Amino acid sequence: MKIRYFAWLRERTGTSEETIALPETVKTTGELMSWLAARDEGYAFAFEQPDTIRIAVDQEHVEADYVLSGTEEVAFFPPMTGG
Amino acid sequence: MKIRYFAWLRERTGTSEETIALPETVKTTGELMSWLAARDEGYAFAFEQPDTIRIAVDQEHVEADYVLSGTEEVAFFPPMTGG
Amino acid sequence: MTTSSPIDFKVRVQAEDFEVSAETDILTKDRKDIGAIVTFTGLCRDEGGMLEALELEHYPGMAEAQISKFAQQAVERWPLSGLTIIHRYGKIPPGENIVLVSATSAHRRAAFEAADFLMDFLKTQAPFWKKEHLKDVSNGTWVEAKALDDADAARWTLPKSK
Amino acid sequence: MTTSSPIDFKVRVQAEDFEVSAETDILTKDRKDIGAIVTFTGLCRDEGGMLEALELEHYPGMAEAQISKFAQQAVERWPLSGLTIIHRYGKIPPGENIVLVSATSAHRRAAFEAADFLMDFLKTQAPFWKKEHLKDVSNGTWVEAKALDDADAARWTLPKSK
Repeated sequence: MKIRYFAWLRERTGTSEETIALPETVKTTGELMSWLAARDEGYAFAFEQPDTIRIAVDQEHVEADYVLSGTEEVAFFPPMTGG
Repeated sequence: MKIRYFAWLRERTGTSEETIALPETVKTTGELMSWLAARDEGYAFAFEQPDTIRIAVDQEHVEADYVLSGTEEVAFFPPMTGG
Repeated sequence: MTTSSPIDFKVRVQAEDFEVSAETDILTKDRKDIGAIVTFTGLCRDEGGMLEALELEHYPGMAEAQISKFAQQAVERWPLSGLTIIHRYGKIPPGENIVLVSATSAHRRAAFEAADFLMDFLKTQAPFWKKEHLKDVSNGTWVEAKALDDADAARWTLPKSK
Repeated sequence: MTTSSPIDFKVRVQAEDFEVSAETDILTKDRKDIGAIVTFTGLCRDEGGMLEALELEHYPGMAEAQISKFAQQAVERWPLSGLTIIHRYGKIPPGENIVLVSATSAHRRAAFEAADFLMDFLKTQAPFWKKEHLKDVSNGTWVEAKALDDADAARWTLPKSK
């Protein structure tokens, strides 16, 4: 599964994208955030306030209770500031 | 006092502007409309529905109860359709 | 709720056509504090191919004065950086410009609301009258005022939360 | 409440600048049924001379998809004749264009509301992130999302009388 990070999530994790093998224990996007946060200090900093993080699964906005199934790409990013 | 007519008021009266001597009996813009309507068929047609007619005194919108005093110019016209 | 004094605006009532980009270029020239430009352009529609031309009659002097009055209200009500209003009169064929309102501001909501407000008031309070000349009819017909336009204008007299 | 099927729209996400008048010319070319053009242009402000440039990061693919989703909602909700949305990414210096929404319609209210709606959703729902690079600071700062922008977007989910 491809994971993408944007804006300060990209900067804090030091990663713009990576491919991971999803552990069996991780069912939802919220659980994925907790699992990623446990990796190292940078990831912990990136996900320190999971409530503020926006999530997209296969380029559609989803919530933290979204169940990952057949997902190709998950993206994490701050609230958007376009326009 | 100068009187101006616009749009179909101009067409019905056959006049775009004229100068009148205001009779002493005419105090308000509403009374002026009645007095003008009594002139001839064209004026009667122009003022047949005085409630729909908009009035400007010295280029400011006023109502039919406006008291004419020191007025230089009165204009009568239909509801505006600019923009 | 801006503390700076309202800006100058430009009002023109003219027979000639105008160039929208030239007008917005003037508003933005040498400025880097503008975050939003909202431009409204009103055009003459051909009414399904029936219309030969629209004839716009106006009350010279009062037209400029009324538009300026609403422009003044707009610059007092919203924190605008610039405002240009142009209204044409005379015979206008389908596809040509009739009216322009261009508002600039640091913020988008001010620019949107000011342009929207001004168009509502130009429609209902500025002394212009449209006559439709149809292709197959010898006499023109005066366009009737719409109750919907009055309702649009009335929106702006409601108390605002902002 | 239009019975005609919604029109096509144009969405572009690009690094290059755009020309507003060229885009509106495309929307009006060879048409005489357009009564209103509302154009919103969002520009990079210099923040009182402090800003060196704004850096816009975006999510390629999702940015186009999200903008197209809102464009589709707009053409279904309002009777538009044409709609063009352009959003830039990359480093943008003060005074340059960031975003364009241009909506045409037979009637002014549809064009105003569609452009206003789209800007509110571009601000809050399209995957773009702004980083401010100030002149006297080595590191840029991410612009924080504003609650006011969310409130603006929420206006469009209220039941509408029209």
